[in-house]
Amino acid sequence: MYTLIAIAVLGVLCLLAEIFNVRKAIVPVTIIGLLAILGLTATGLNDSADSYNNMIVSDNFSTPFSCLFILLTVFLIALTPSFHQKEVHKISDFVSIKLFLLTGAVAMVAFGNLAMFFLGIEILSISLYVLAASNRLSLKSNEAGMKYFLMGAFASGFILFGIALIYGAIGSFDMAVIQEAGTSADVEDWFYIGAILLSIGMLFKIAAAPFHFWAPDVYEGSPALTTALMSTLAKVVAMAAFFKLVSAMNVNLPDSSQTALMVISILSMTIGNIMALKQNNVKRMLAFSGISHAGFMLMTLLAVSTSAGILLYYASAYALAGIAAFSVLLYVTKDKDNEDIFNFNGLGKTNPLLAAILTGALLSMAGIPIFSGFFAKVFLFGQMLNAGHIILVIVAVVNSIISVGYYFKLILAMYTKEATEAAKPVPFVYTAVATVAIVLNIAIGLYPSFLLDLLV
Amino acid sequence: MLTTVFYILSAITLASAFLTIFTKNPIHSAIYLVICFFSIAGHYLLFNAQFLAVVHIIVYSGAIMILLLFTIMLMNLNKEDEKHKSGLTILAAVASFCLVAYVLLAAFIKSMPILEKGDYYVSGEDYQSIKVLGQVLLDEKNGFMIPFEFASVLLLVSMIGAVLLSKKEEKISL
Amino acid sequence: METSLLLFLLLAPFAGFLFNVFFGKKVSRNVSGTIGTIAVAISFGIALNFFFQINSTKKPILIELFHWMTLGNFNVGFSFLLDQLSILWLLFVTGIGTLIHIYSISYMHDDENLHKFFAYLNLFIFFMITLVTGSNLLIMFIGWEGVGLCSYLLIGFWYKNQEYNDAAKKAFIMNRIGDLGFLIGIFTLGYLFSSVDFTTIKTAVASGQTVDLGWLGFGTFCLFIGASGKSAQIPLYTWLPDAMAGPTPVSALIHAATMVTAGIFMITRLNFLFDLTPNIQMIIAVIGAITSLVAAFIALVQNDIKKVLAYSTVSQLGLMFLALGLGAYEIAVFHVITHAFFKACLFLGSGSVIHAMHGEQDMRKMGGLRKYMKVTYITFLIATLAISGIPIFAGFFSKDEILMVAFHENKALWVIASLASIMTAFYMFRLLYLTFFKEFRGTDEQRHHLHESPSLITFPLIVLAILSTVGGFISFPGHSWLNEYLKPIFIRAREEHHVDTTTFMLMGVAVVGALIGIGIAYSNYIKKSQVPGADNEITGFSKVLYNKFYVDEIYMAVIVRPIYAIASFSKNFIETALSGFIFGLGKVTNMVGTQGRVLQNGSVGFYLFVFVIGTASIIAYLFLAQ
Amino acid sequence: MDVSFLLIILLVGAIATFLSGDKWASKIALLFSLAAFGVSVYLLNLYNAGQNINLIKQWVTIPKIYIALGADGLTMAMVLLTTALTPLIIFSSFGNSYAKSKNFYALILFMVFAMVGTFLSADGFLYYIFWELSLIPIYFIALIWGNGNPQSRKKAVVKFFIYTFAGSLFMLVSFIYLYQITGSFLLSDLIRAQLSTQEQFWIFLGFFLAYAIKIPLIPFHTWQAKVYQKAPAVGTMLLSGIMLKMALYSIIRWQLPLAPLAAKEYLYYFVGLSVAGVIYGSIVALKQKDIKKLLAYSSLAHVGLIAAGCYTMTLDGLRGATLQMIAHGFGVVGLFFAAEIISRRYTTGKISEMGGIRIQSPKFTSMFMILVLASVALPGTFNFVGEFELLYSLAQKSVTICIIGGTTIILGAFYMLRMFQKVMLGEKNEKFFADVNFNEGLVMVIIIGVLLFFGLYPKPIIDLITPSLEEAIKVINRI
Amino acid sequence: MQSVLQEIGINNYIYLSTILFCIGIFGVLFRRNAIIMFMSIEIMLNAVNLLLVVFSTYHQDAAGQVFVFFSMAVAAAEVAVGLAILVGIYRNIHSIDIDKLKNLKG
Repeated sequence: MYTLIAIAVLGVLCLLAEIFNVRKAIVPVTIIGLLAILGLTATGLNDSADSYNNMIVSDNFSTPFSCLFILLTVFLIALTPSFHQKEVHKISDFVSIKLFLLTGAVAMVAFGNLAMFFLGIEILSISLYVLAASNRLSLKSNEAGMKYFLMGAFASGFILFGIALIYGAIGSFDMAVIQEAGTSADVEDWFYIGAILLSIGMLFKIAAAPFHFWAPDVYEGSPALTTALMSTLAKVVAMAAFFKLVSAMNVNLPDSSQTALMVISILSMTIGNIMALKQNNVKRMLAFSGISHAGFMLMTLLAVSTSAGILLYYASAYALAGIAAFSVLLYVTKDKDNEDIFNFNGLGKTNPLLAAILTGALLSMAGIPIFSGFFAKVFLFGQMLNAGHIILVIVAVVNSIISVGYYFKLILAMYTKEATEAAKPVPFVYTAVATVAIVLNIAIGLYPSFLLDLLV
Repeated sequence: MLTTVFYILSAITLASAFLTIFTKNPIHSAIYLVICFFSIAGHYLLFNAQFLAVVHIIVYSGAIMILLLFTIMLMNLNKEDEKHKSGLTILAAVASFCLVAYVLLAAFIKSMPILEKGDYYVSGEDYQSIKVLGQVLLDEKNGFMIPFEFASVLLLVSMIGAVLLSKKEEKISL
Repeated sequence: METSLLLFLLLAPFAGFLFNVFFGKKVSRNVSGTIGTIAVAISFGIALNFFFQINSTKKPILIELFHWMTLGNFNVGFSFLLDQLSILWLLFVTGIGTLIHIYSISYMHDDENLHKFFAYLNLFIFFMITLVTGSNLLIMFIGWEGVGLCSYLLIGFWYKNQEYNDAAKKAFIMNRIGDLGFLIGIFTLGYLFSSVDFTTIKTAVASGQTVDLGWLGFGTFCLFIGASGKSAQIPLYTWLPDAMAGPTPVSALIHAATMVTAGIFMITRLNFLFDLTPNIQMIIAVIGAITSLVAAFIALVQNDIKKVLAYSTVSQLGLMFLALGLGAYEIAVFHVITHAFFKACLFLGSGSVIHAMHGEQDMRKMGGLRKYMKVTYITFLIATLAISGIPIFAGFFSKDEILMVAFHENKALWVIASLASIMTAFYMFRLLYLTFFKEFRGTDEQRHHLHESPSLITFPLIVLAILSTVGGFISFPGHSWLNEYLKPIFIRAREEHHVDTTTFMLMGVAVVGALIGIGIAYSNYIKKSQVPGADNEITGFSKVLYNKFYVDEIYMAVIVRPIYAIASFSKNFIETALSGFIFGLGKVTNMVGTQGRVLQNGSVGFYLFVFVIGTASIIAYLFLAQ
Repeated sequence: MDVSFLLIILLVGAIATFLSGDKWASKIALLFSLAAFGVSVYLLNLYNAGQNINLIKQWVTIPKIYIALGADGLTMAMVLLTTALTPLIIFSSFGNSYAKSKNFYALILFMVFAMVGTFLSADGFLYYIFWELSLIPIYFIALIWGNGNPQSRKKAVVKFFIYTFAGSLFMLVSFIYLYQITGSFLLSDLIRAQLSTQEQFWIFLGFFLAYAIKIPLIPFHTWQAKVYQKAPAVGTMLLSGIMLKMALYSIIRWQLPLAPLAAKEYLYYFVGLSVAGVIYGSIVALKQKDIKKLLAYSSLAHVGLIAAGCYTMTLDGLRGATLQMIAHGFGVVGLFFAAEIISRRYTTGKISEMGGIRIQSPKFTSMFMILVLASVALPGTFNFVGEFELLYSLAQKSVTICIIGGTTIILGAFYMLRMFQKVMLGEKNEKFFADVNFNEGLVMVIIIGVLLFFGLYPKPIIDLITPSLEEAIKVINRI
Repeated sequence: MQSVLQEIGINNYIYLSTILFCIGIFGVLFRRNAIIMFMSIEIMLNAVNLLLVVFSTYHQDAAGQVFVFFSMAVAAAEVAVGLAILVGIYRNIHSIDIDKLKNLKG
């Protein structure tokens, strides 16, 4: 609860700073503030006080995820000033929107009531619509914003419809009540329909097939930093919220929903990977890669009772790798009007450090040890085998193989092609963020217990 | 009597909704939509939810629709300039409409318990007067105080967003 | 003492090899050759020493150096066995080896790689000693392959000529085919007896250990394949004539006197096993007989002096195998020894001729050489008489014994062997007449250079000629020293055929046969002064013979070409297909990716359409399908 | 001191090399590789003295993963092979100059680190990590410093990476499946899993895919020839000399003990497949026009035989396999180095453009000849000892298979001598061919020395590995 | 008033709002004019609002109606942002036909 308030206050402060013309202080102060909030949240790790009509619950699940979100936001905000160098007058807006987005994100994992969830997801979505369209002189950005908005609002309709049906069946928006009512046998049948419609809305948000179509277009059109945000923070948030919802409703869902989930998971992985193979635009490629990772993360939903830790681990691994990759991408595509692969040509020579970091990030996503992406996949596969989904694991393995294809395309470009232009100076923050992210990624790879044990 | 009113209102609602979509001229669409909103408010009134109905009319017909109309006027969109749609689009739209309506309705019909009049739960308490609503909405301990405040963040974001999206570029840009 | 002597015996040639490899180029030519010769001579001396020792003690000497390999449930030591058989072999290997080394000093004097030649020769002697003295099949195999290697190196000694290299390669690979058989044989024996040690196996057999005779037969058959590879029997004999590409001393040493007898050595070594498997013995005898006949046929029409000798070697080896197959091991050994003498003499003599002719090997261009090369002629004549089976000379006794045994055991084989003997007499005298009689048929320039070879060449010839004359007396019918000497090697005593009228009758038949052969040769080449025509004039059956029954061509067409064809097919099609399949998986995926991009068409309407359809199907599946 | 020290040395070496700068990188790498060799010899002494050199530490609590490093005789043999070859390989590269050599040598040491880790791991998970980790350096080594047209090189290397990666993922699934049953990744725990033959079969298959691609066995070998050809000599040596031994070692260490029932049930299929590779590799080698490709296919044939020996699950088979791994490791490194020496002078790999080298460089010819002979398993060379035991083990299972596998000694001689003849013999080549210099000669002489010495006296190695192999057989035969 | 629901039956209301929701979907799919699509989405949201009120009555619980307020706030916020984006697009391409927005694809 305090986390939420503190972040919102920080957001307002940002807006005020603009008014008082202390623009330069915004980002440092925000980062320090966020780190402080991170500390605050982390120390209250297992405090499960649920006051305020159970609107916000901080428990084993929400706190680690909140911490992850805050951390990711720190990275993203740190990247903001360099990215928006030419639009300094908008920085306070960008930063505060991101902060508010973070409140939405935190609400989405800490909600104790569907109202909070709904508001959280809407805050998140609306912030993303704005950020996607924020480069208003660029038609691509406009188009991305528009597409995202239209489809997102459409999906919100489904989510709302689902919530209404759940309410109709249970008579309350409170998660505790819902969970309890769910376990009793006589619940109105439309609860299931509501839960499924809600799930469909969430599947859209995490960009799982066949609700994924928006992702590549929007990722490609949005300003790169926004893409970074969407592919890391937003995806992870939606996934965590979805996980929480499913774990609350799981008992009630018909068995066949497991099958449906499996099919969706397989579809997402396969479509994401296969489509990514032939992409030239790196952002677009990462969008498809994100779709496939959504498919992987969806697998955790097949064993909700035991896999919260694995989801956290997977999400952290994926998001940290994503942050590292996007930091490099931001540097490479700076002042470029596209993000095609050839921009990365020769990066291995012109900037070996960043090239190495990007390689590491991609290897992590591909699931190669010692990067945490590998451990995430292993733990996930283990969980799935335990639950008896061998076919799913096989498909996932095949997909991991396919994914190497396109991740390595980028690596090849960096190391085997000649650079087309001289090296540009690298903004310090890009290097710093990329390094920290990849180091964290490796660190959680070397000490997986640190995250895994949090949620057990 | 009530049933008749319900059917009339429902017919208006659905018809105006359809007309909103089928009318070529955006202005006309907007007007049909307003009618639709009013009919929905009528439904609310049927349930005796006057406050909600009023708010509904103020927000939708008053704010949202005006905003839409304003935009239409601003952009001078009151022409019927939409290109002729391809048959495929129409087919797809119709098909998916039929499909989704069929599936949802079938699912509801299949899963819906047949409720007799006596099956409805009646508490007899007041649950939708302004007073009660206010309490539920703004009570800190047992109400929706937090979401209510959180909604302010939502509105703030949309405000900043709208501003950000229409802010003039400073000279240095590009 | 014995150990160090043995090590000297073994390592002296090896030291010679090392010296010539590392310092041969730096010292003068004569030093290099002398050192090589001395190294072998030392071995010969030690072998003599051992010979006398064993003659008095009658006890085999077993020396284990160290533990070498571990196989399944038994160990294989790096150990050596000096018994009657191995010492006998040692004697003539190192003895003839020494002579040929001496010969080579002069013969190879002008070659730029003289030191290498001696290095290889020494190495060969080293491996041959290993082969002969090894106390188990694996050590023998080291020597076995080692001599094969040296043979390869020496055949291809003039490595600039790729044809010679082809011949060397052919020899090595053909030998390897036999070696595979040998290996499998070793495996089988190891499996059956849990040992590959000669003494152990012999003890096991002697003590009547029951073995699966079927498997034993398989094992001995495999060993025979090994032997037939090394000793040039059908079907693996074709490499030997080609091996004449090497320098002549090599042909004499390796491809006549020593290496090619390794197969006979091995079978004699394991005589107690072959005795248990009469079927295999029968096969050996038949193969030996046929080989001797076929080779003799081919030799009839060859014009290359060394080729004739090579086929004659094959033919003689066939006779030895015939003896082996009939269980007359000591007779085979006897013939090995006499053959070593006269065939070495013949080869060295032909080398002397070639030396004089400056490398010309075609008999059609020789003739009348006896006028120019007296010593060579006389020694050559003696050796030819020996090989033809004229009494007193060594070949007579050994060959006669083989024929005798054949007569007793199997008349058909006797007929074949006799036929081969008659032909031998014919083609050897044909060779003699064409080379040394009548007028010289070469160019004037060659005639101008004709001369007797230097004494370093003639000395070995003389020694060998003497041995070819008197060598037969080591196993005089009725009073065979050799048979007595070799007794301990065998388990089963062979029934001796007493010297009776049949014996004399057979001797007479053999001699008459030889004389008939000589007579035909005389009438053709002296009386009628025939000279074989040019290659393209040969017709009919002679052409088939001249082309060696087209065996090389058949092998080429039936084995080598198909292998190449399969190789090409594998490389061009299977590899491509396999690689293409794996690559195709990637390609298909990529193609799906390319096609999939069409779906991502940028239209919100389409995206939402899929969204709705997806929703509808999920709900329909979950709520309506059940 | 335990085995982790060796890993630390190599890792520190990799980092030190990376930091040292291009000028000194090669020397520092050599130094560290020699140090690693020294350490492994020291560890061998400790092991022989019966000291405990194993390390086991909990790493991840849930799932239970240990940092478990252990060495028995077999492992020690492989580790020694690796650490002995590494200085040779590094030293052999002194004749070439590589751009960014600090990265190059650091990657080599890192790869060796991973490979040694693979040999030492006693925990399946750790093992897998090292296994995968070794793949990344070689990928970059081949990609960045390789020869030939970058486009085709890229294609080959990427194919190699994806292919091997794909295979090992299936092994990972097998491991995870086993973990679900036993609750631990420790080898000692995994072998206690009670599995039906059917389950074992799938697990076996998972491992098999990983190993068959890495070794490689037919028909999974298609990546090999191209990569060997395109990779820099050092990369090829690492790949053929050590990396594929990793997979063969894993068969003995992991695959057979974990799925013995399946291995026995389907013994003839796997032995047969391996032996088929012997013939196939030999035959395809006959027609190769590029010397490195020819050697690649010859390697395919040899490792096919080794794998066949492993799959017979007899003591002879395993021992022969281990001996042959070591022999082949040295031999193939020597051969590839010889090929590299030729291509340093001729800048081509095409056999047709060579010939007549013997006249110009007798020393090199002799060395090359000995290596060729070792490769065709001439008795007296180390390769013979291994090949003999392998064939003997095959004969125990089936004489037919043994004969088929034995054709390697014929076909091997066929293509190797054919190659030797075309490359080295014949008339003098117009192009100048300098004889080996000291550095090159030293490497060759060491390799030849090892091959000859152990060919005559393999006892130390046999004594080292036999107890471990007997133990392995016992484990395999537990059910 | 409970009697309304009893009189008409909750089923009919659910059907009504479902159909209305579907009309909204249909509108989004059918039209390419962004503003009309907005309106269609508003129809969808309104359908849900109606449903919420129905359930609120059904359960005799105020929470449903309170939720409608939030829903309205969300709708308003969405429209505000959506229109801002729309205006931006209109400035760029002078059209609000979303079929003209096909630069991002593939």
